[in-house]
Amino acid sequence: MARTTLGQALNRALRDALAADPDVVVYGEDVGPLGGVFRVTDGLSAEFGEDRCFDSPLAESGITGTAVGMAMYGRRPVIEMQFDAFAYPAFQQVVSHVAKMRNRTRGRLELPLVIRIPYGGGIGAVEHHGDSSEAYYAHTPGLRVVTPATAADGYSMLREAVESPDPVVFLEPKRRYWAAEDVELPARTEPMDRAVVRREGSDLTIIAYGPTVDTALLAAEAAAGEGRSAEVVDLRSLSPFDDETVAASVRRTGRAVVVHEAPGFAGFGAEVAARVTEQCFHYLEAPVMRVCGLDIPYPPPHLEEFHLPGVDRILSAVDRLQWESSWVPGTAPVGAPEQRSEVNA
Amino acid sequence: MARTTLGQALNRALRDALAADPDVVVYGEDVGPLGGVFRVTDGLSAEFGEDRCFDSPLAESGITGTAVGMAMYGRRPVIEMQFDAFAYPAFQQVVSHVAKMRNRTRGRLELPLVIRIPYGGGIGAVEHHGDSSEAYYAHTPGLRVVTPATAADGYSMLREAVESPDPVVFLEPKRRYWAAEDVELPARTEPMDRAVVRREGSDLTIIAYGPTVDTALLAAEAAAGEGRSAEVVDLRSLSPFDDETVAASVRRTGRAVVVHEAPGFAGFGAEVAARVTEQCFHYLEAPVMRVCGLDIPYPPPHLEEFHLPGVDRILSAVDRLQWESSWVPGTAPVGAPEQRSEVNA
Amino acid sequence: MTTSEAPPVAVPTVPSAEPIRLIDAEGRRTADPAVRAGFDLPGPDTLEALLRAMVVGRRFDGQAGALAKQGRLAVYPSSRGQEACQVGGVLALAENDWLFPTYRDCVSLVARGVDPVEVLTLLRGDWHCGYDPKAYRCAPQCTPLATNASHAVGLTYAARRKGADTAALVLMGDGATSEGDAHEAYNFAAVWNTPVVFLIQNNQWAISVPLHKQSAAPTLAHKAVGYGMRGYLVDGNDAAAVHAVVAHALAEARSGGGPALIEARTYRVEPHTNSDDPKRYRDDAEVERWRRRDPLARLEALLRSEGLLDDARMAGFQDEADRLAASVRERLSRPPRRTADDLFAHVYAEPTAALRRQRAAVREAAEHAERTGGPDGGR
Amino acid sequence: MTTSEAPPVAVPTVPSAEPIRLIDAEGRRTADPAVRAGFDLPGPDTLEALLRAMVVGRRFDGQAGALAKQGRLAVYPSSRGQEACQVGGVLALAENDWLFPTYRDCVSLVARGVDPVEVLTLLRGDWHCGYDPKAYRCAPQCTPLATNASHAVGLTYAARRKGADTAALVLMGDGATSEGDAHEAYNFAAVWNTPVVFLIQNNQWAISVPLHKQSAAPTLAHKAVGYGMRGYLVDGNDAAAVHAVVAHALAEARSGGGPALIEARTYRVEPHTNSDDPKRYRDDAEVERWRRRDPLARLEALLRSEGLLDDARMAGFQDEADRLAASVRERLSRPPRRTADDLFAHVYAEPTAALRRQRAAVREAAEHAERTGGPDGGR
Ligand SMILES: Cc1ncc(C[n+]2csc(CCOP(=O)(O)OP(=O)(O)O)c2C)c(N)n1
Ligand SMILES: Cc1ncc(C[n+]2csc(CCOP(=O)(O)OP(=O)(O)O)c2C)c(N)n1
Ligand SMILES: [Mg+2]
Ligand SMILES: [Mg+2]
Repeated sequence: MARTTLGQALNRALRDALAADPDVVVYGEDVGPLGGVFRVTDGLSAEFGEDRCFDSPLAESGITGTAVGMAMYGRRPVIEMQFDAFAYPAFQQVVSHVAKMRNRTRGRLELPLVIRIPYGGGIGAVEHHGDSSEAYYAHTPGLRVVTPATAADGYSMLREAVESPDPVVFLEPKRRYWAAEDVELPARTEPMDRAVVRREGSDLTIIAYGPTVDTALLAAEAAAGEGRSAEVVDLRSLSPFDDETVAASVRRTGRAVVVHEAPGFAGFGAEVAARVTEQCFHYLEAPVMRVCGLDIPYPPPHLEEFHLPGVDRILSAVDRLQWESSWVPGTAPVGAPEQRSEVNA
Repeated sequence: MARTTLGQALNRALRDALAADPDVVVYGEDVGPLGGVFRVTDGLSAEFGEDRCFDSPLAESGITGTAVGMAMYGRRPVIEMQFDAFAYPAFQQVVSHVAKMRNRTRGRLELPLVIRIPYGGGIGAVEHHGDSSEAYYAHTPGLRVVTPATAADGYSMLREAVESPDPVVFLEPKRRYWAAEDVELPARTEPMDRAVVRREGSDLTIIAYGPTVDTALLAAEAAAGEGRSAEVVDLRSLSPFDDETVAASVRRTGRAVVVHEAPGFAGFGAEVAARVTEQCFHYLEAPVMRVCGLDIPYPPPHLEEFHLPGVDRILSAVDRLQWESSWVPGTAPVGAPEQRSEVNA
Repeated sequence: MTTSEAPPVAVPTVPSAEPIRLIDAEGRRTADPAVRAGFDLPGPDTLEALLRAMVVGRRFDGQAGALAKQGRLAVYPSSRGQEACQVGGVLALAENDWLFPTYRDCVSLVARGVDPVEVLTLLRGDWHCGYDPKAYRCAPQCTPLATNASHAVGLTYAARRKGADTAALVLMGDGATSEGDAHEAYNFAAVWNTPVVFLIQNNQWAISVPLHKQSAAPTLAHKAVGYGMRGYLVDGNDAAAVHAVVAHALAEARSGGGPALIEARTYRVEPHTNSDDPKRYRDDAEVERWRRRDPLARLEALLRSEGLLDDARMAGFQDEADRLAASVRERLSRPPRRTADDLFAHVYAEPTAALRRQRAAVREAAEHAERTGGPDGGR
Repeated sequence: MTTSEAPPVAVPTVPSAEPIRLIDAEGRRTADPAVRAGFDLPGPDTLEALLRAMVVGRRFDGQAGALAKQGRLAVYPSSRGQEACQVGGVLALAENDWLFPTYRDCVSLVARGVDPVEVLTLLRGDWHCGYDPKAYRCAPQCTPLATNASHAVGLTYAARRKGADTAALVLMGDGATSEGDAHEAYNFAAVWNTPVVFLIQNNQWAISVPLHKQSAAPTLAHKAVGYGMRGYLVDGNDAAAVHAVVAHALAEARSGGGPALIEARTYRVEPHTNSDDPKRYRDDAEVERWRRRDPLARLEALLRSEGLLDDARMAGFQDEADRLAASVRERLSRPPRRTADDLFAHVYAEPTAALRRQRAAVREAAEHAERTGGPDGGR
């Protein structure tokens, strides 16, 4: 088994996708000779030529709009937004065209394109380089929004995203680019739209995705030390959402914590908490806790540690899951009104 | 008491704001001589001159960016995005500058500007004219996001928004522009960031905002006919969120339904359901139900009736609030796993 | 390995301040060669085809306007007065070329041969797009201004890479040129050298905003200079000139000459849409001046004075136009075909589990409504 | 009531293909009047001020680069080779004018008189902006490309309405001109006739993307034509020329002559930032060619040849530069001043209830971490 980083797995996925289908084209800012600022497209323009992997003018809306046009003609563009916050100029193209073209034309024009976005913080970069923008896309019908947490998923999910007939917003947890694991590529993992249980447990379920899956696993390890058995679910696909896997886990454990880096307010964790509660209400011993980024603009490097949900914050949320609640339905245990998840903690 | 529509109240608010403060400027597309496509700026350029209310070139990012610059110099720009979907080109300016400038400069540059956006459907308009984009803004720290449901609030909240030191995304429920009520202007209502109880009730709480408040009141009336006393809370401010008012109501009633037009998935209703559950868990007899728009692109006029949450859908959600549940904690009542709100109904 | 040095680019000539015109306002051939700018009047067959399509287009436009007034369309933005731009541009397209129209350009779609009822699907509120874009090589009518321009660039780029000589014609308004998306599309087209012709119908108004509040450029055609594109200013009420210049630009573009930007100077003689109130912002006098510059009358006069058109032929065009209008009336009197199920069918290639559940819920509600009288919509 | 007719606009002259130059590569006054394009060499005091600021700026830049290599800055994008643009532009500004710099333009801020340590606050990762924009009339360094250009338009528009004669200088790169926001800002400035000068530092590269993949225009200065703006092409390694042209454009703009777009042709001799690897995409030969066109050497040579500079004076500039570098080193060795509390202080004018709760939670966690050894961050 070879040690492979997420970045290498994504690079390999693009290489194999380019080789497998002549209609696949990869372009964006600096993805050509440079290989992308994170080197995810390293070597592709040299290997496949500047016709298949190339640098475009510096304009995200134009990059996305031209990808729409290429897809209309049967190509499968894979475009890169250099950083999360630099995808915002393309927002109109994504929301009003990428997401709607199939619906608008009743399936006559489909847009099999992939928008790759390195997202999230934790790499000590200045402002605009650490946003977690998944909620904006997840709330937009017509888009598939996925995010891999492992190298194997990075490869498999990106291949699947390129092959998908639907447009896919492919969110890459940038601080995990360099995380290595043993994996033999090419590898195909579970279908892109399924959540997976990364660690089994019986007392509570930690629901995470992308950059926070690893944090959740570390927290589960630590919780085990404190005698609590935490199951960890990696969502993988934010939209569509795999209710079956998530609900099955929470019904088993009766308690849940959802973890993400984006600000908690109106963040994706709210959807997770809401639908888990809807589906598991009578199994829940405590409200679903949200451990999220603070409700602030992404902080400067020296302070990002306070913003990013870490093991300690997950553990203290776990502690607040009312382990020995002795309450009668309809009445509040002492202090329950003050029971708050971190979001409005 | 004079009959006043929401549109007239907003127009009066802008007129009074322009008269009260020489730094207030109103501009955008067609807001000058035409008075805006909804006539909200009717007569303002004639009364205050084209220096105070004027038409700009047709570019939403430029409109927003110039407003940032004007605010940096001490002006209070009130800009109009002609329709919800046409604010998307300004998304980068809104998220990366409007929301962050105060934080970026530690309060040295504040941006007291108002972005008026007519939003929501129900007026029989073609695509891009019926989006409900509140979740995108509510998830963005640094913005205040408010939406009036009455003419009195339209006036009072818009005056307050213009006076606010923070940037305000002011969402105007376009299908309510022509709804008239008896109100004497100028009127000042509750502070912009407070929710208000529009109708008192004891059995359940219906939480709504903007265009769905009226629908919620109609549903409450109908529910009364069926012997159920529904309290109706009008959120008014989506961000920041008035936890006190909402939680107090739900703790009293023990059941809640949240209603909005936007697609339910990762919509603002998820935040409402999640935080209500966090704060009222032990008071809840049933999971918070969400009655929302379908998870689809906004439909064409002939089909929008199926998308918009109406009285019937609210009532059937109310029916699903487990009125005679007889369950033991930790075990599921028959069919409970199938218990779903409309969002994943 | 590369250096930053660019391949030498020719400085594009600045477009003439006087629009290219082949037929003058009185319907005579333009005498001044400077005004013809080296373009020849198209042949008789083309001229006749242009007139025919404009006659049919105008009749269609009037019919659609009437249906809108009757409330049988949700809204209708008229093409009236701009037929020379839309017909002249579309008839210059080859079979496999693509058209990228806006909400304003129904007449261009009719001229392209799209079923007129399918053209009106959007504005009727039946669905977002009624026709099959691939069957007609016509993109859906675009409402978000200037956003389809980059689609045309991408489509033609892809076509070239696949060995096709497909070109594209993008229709956009004067106001749309202010959008960032217009700029990005022009630049991508020029840098990628894609065969796209951007035809700006400068009808002087963006709803209520006059051109001088929109741009300080000498002409909109001058925008071409900053992209290294060819730029042309043409009389937008002269169908012959529009056709000649667009045909030339398309041919150049196809043979690798790069994209072009054409400003066709015309006028929106009707309100922005049937729900607009132009009295609030513009003088009737100006409208009247432009009504007298009618593009149909101009071409008809030329054809008649050159003996290329007689009453019988003209009557034939009118008959064809009336028949089309009648069939549009008749077919639009039938109820819309779409049902609630359609809402869920094409959000994704396959409806998701959540969408299947929502579809079932809506069906149930609809059936329930059947029994109890109509869904309540947003009330 | 209005009509669409625009007030007559003069067709702007197309910029020269040859950059305006006042000092040639060898440090001699430019002889050819065509190349001087009517501009005069600034006076001795200005020339000396330019050299002094460039010497100080380069030393600062080198020091910042060294700190970045040591990991004491999060990242540093060097201004090296572009000092003539940044210093020439900034020294042309009046006291009350505003500067709108990017991440690339630290030297421009030092030249503007901003505390060098406050300039580095962003790149050190201490906070997003270290200086008081109003105190220095310098907007925060902008990272989202071209997005601050419209801020400058709005600010100067507001200033004019308030009777001030404030003008603004916007610094942007060649790559940034491709963004829609650049287009919208140029157009708003021209239509509103606001006193903004857009100075494009064309350093030939946008990270790894060479200019010819960015634009097909003959020169970037040609972009001015499409907005009805004045456009100038200037030698970006000639501080005298940049200063003269920017000063002229600012004066014109202030007196109602409208905005201007200036392309300063220069070169990024360093990597994009310290974390870039230019070997992957460009030839060293090209870099070497440009290093030999050093803007400091050029101005120094002129001043010496004209007897306006001696070794003592030059040594004085160097001392000043060294002292500044030393103080930057020393002050940056102190720990950052910001604490977790700062995160919540300026999200809104008043922290919301939710933010106060989150602040309390973070404080608590921090204290707990104190006791148990460091918050765990994202681990
Ligand atoms: C991005 C965007 N902003 C605003 C609108 C609203 N709108 C529709 S048409 C129009 C005016 C367009 O003027 P122009 O481009 O000249 O086209 P015309 O209607 O005159 O043909 C506006 C502002 C829109 N459709 N898209
Ligand atoms: C909207 C946006 N997209 C992408 C980026 C990422 N980025 C940072 S610098 C840069 C290159 C900019 O080149 P140029 O404008 O020529 O400025 P230079 O760095 O050469 O001074 C890119 C693509 C960004 N900062 N903003
Ligand atoms: Mg127009
Ligand atoms: Mg550059």
